[in-house]
Amino acid sequence: MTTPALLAVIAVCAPAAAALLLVLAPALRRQGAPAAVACIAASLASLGAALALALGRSPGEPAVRHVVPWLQAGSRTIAEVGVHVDGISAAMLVVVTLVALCVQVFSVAYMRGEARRGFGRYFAYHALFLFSMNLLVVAPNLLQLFVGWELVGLASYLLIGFYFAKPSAARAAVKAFWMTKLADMGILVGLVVLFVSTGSFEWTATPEPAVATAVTLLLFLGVMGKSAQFPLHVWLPDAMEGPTPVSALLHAATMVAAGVFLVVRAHPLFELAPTTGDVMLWVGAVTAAFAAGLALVQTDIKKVLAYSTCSQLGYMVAALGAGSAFAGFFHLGTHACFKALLFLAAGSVIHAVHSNELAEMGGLRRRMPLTAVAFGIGVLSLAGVPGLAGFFSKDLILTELEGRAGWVPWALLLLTAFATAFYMGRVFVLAFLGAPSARAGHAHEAGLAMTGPLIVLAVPSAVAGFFGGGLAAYVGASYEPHFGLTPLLASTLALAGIVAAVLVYGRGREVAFADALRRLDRAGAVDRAWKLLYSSALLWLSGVLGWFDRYVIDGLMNATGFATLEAGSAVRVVQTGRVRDYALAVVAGAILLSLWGVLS
Amino acid sequence: MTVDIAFWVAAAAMVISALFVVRSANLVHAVLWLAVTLLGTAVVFALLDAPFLAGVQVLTYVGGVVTLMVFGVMLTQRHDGSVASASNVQSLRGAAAAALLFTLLLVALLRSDLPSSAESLAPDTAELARTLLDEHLIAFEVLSLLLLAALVGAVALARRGDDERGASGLPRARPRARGEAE
Amino acid sequence: MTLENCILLATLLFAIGVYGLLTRRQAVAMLLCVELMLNASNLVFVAFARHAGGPGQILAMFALAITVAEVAVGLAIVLLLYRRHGHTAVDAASEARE
Amino acid sequence: MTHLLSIVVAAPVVAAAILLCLPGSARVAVRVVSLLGATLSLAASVAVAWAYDRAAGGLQLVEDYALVPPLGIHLRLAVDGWGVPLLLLTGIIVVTGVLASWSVAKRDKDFFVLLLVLVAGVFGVFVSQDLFVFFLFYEIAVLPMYLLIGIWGASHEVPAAGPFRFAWRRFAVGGKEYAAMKLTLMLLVGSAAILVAMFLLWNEAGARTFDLAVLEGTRFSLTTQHVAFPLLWLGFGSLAGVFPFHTWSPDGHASAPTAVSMLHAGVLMKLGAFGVMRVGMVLLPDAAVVWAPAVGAVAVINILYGALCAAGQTDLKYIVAYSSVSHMGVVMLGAATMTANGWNGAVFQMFAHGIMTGLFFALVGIVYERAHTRTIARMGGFAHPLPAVAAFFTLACLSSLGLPGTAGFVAEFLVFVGAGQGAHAWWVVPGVLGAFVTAVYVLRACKTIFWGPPPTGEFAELADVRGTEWGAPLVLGASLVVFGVWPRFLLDYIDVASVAFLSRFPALP
Repeated sequence: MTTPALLAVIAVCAPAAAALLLVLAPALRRQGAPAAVACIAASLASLGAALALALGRSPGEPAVRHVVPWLQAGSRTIAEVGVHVDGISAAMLVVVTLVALCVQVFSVAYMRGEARRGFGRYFAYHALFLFSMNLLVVAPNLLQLFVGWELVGLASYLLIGFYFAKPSAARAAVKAFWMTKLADMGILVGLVVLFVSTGSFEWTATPEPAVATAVTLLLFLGVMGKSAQFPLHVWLPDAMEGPTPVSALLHAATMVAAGVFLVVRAHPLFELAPTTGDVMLWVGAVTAAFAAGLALVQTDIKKVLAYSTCSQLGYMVAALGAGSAFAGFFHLGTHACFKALLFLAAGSVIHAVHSNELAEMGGLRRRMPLTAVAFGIGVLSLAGVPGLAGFFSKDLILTELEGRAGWVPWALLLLTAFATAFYMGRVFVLAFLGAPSARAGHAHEAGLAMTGPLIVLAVPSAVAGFFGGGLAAYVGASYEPHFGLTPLLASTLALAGIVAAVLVYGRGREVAFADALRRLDRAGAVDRAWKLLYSSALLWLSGVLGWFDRYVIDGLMNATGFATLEAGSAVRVVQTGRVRDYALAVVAGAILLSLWGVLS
Repeated sequence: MTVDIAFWVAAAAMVISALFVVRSANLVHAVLWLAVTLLGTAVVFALLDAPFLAGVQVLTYVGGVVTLMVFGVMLTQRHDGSVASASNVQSLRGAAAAALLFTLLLVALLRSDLPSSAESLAPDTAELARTLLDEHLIAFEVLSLLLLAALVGAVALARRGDDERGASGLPRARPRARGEAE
Repeated sequence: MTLENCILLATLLFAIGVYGLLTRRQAVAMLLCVELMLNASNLVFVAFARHAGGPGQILAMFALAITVAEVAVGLAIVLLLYRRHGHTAVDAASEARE
Repeated sequence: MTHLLSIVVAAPVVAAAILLCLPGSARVAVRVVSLLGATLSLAASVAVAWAYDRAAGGLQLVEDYALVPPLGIHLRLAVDGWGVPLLLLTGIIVVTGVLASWSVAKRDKDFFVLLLVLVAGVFGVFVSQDLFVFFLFYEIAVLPMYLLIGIWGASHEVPAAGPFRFAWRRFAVGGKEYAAMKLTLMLLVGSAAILVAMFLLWNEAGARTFDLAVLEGTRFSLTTQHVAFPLLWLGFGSLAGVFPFHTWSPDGHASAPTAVSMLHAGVLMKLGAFGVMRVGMVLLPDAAVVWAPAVGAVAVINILYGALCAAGQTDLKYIVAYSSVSHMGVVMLGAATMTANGWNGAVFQMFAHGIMTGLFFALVGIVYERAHTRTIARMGGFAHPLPAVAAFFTLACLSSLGLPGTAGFVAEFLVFVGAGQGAHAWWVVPGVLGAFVTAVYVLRACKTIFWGPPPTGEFAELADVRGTEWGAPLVLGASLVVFGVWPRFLLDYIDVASVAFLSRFPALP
């Protein structure tokens, strides 16, 4: 095993060991603190390995692969497991482990109020998540990615449902699992189709174009679920029931981006299927615009961020649909940093004011200056203000979309860029500017465990964009920031959005179309449609079938038994119980038999 | 020729005694008449080159079964010595059935082309023993199981009424079946 | 002493047995008639063994053994019947129904 | 010549015989002896797995005792690649089942005796290579169930309704006696079909032997095959819960005591699928190919129908029972694919589902013993007092819905791959859809029972898993994960047999 492979294995196995330890030693877990130590130590080891791996690689180096047979029957190997280290996985590994470590350190402070048992359980889940995510990132083939994919889904389910005593959290967890599982059926079928046509799950598999289209469409179905694309996005806003750090890590920075990562990873396959690209382009654009619209009217700070995540994932998917894997991947990386930053900052606020509602905040910039600055950097970066990370990656995407599909997706995303700046400006104004609310008056900055990660994440959120060229070279793509019309338009719109938000909300006003959007949000048409499908179609069908099975299928069996018993009663009359009658019957039988013998 | 005469004599004795078996009002007499029929059968067996079976017939039937029957009759007769009279209410129906069956079998007999061999094809005793314990071993073993089961069953059945009898040893006026209580 | 004669004799005995079975009322008497019929069939077995070969004698032997078993169980039932009812007239007994 | 297989089969019998000699009042001794017998079987099964040469394949550890020479009936014990995982499964389920029955109070000695006899029958089926003895063991495995459910079961009300409500006049639908009778009758009808087919084959083979190896060497005429295959399919299939002969399963499993449900859903249903594959398909390849579309189509119905029915249930045991119907559909689907992957998946699914459903029933038993209800709507927040039960239940749910890392995923995935490779690739879609519906109902059940505010009132003081109750969750839960992470261990055994059997299908890849 080569050093890079070994490092990758360490990155995967360290959290796995922590998770295993915490599962097998319940006593340790229940103490709480040791669980956090184990989990964070494992994440540190993972981050160290990931950094060593990433820095040890020079750009353009060929991929390092180390696999062992996993699903093997006799001499036939169906699938292997192992590590596949190239620029993409190394870079992704660094992003994932870095954000994870920040979030975990943040969590130590954020979850302090939790009971010991819950505290330990929380970190056990985190270790499980990091293991699964790393497994997904270093996957040498589609099957291992799917394994990691499902396991992060499990971690997401467990973490959303962390406050399982709350019925809303329980519902949200189950809903998230169902929606992603529904989408994952696509991946499962896609895997089977891919294997049947090419005999492997390798990234390099090249099926015929028709098969490739089918496989990629099926895979994209899974991506839509995991990366919360319209109309499968409904679980993501609900997922905010989980603890805020969890939202930062899973439902903003890493897990939901796994769908994007899948497409980046399987890019050779997706290149064979232009049709899928078109579908992705439209789905991404529509998701971005739709979610941005809904983000405008949310009153819950986490919901704003959740819809924003949806919207940004839409950007990435659109970029992938346009055929630019690098643009998507670049935005994935920058988005991971600034969205994690935003969520953690929001977590810090929520921790301080004990509420998610924007109305309960306000004027926090004085009481929590550091958080305000961090959140501000995140807002500006997300809005795409020139010079910050989000600007570069978003503009790359918009540039890639130029001229695609009659400029419509381009226009949609440009509009979304304005909306993004506007709703993020609104959040910042409502939370940090203006007069403090009753609760916000007593808020104060938390300790280093919470502010430290904010500082760590704020740095890349601000400056990551300048490393775009380096990243491109590192993953084997090319990227040259250019300043044409699109970036100019986008940055103008971004600035305009923020200014507009300050102007509108700074004076306590509301935009004219907010009511319309609010109605749309309340109506929750997509959510309703799914609910209808669930309760009116699935549950109704299951109720009907349950009745049918009990009273028709089983009823038929009962009827058979009934008929047998009745027939028995009917025939019983001949049983007189008198020996002579039986004897006569025997003799009559003998006579009949001999008659038959004589006559035949 | 002697064999034929012996056969006809035995046959006549058997038929007559059989008629007494079914007609005799006294059960003890009927059993004794049955013994005569069985003895006749033994004679016919011997004439049919089955000496071993003839011996078995005498031993088990005449010696065993008839004795058993006599015991059975004595145990179940009324203590005052009177004999339950055999009713002939349905004798017409019985006679008709018997006659019909007999006629049918007779017709079948007459219409059949039966084999007849001058010299005996019957196995000798040694051969009989070998076939019994070789070719028919399973049936033999199963039969022994049946006998055991019959033995146990007979004992169980016969003992079953014990606890229902009164102190006098006589049946109760209205005995209750054990099965009903359970 | 041909096969025909033997079978004729057996048939006659069997018919007599059937007649008795259908007319006698006491259980023991019915048993006696069954004995007659079994005996008749044994006769046929042995006669066939003499004239046509085959396992007739073996079958007769098995039939003998089964007869013995039958008598044993039959008499036990008769005894039980007597203890229950005080007589052995079968017409009065109809427990077999339940 | 080793005697490992004899030990596997005889250990429960000997333990049962010892139990018969013990006084019924020796409660601890009864349990210890049962546990020892079961453990010995499991240990011997492990030894069998150890001794079996995976590279060589074929029948190994052969033992041959002539039982009835004139009819060619031999007690011929041997194990093939399919037998090893199923022996392990049975061993694991038995040991944990005995542990889960520790608290049986009523006539406990009789209970354990019957349980052990049943287990001996199951072991016997997996290792006998003589069709007659195979059938004999099959019956031994099926019959004690009647008493076990009839005596130790639980009843519930099923209101009369539907077009056949007149039948309620004759029997109390939902009662334990009803469930036991229905189960036994339906399985016996199946047995009758098997018996007919068996003698058909015996007759045509003409070798006066029931030896499976000899019968395998016979290429039966097409007519015989086409008569015998449906008989075997429906006969064994009735035990495997094949639609529409599955209705004994929900009532039977719901009425049965914990260990019996574990054994029945975990192991006995596998006997049926094993019979269809090992006897039906392997002996009658030509008919199997022709009938495969029907088998697969019915399997697909099983998967979706079972899953949807499960989603509509309110009684926890019914949910698990219907999920068994659904998962056995996956087994039959794998069998119908006639591909190595499909067959591997089918046998692996037998193992995975056996463990998983055993875990389910063990946990349901634990919950029922405390809450005295199985209606999930009445439960809620049980994760607060019963965290361990909740954790293991979640694990079982995850395996049930085919989460990677659990044995259920490996099995379902192999079946789907096999289906994709087979003649009817569209089977994959309903199969996958079934897995989704499974996710819907298991997670909903999990949520309803365990999540929510802490229970109050009668459920406030429930005690978590304790003492011997730990046995089943720990062993079964660990098995689910271990074999899900490391499937190769079992797949090597299964594959060697699948490939060998498939070589009897010349027309197929």
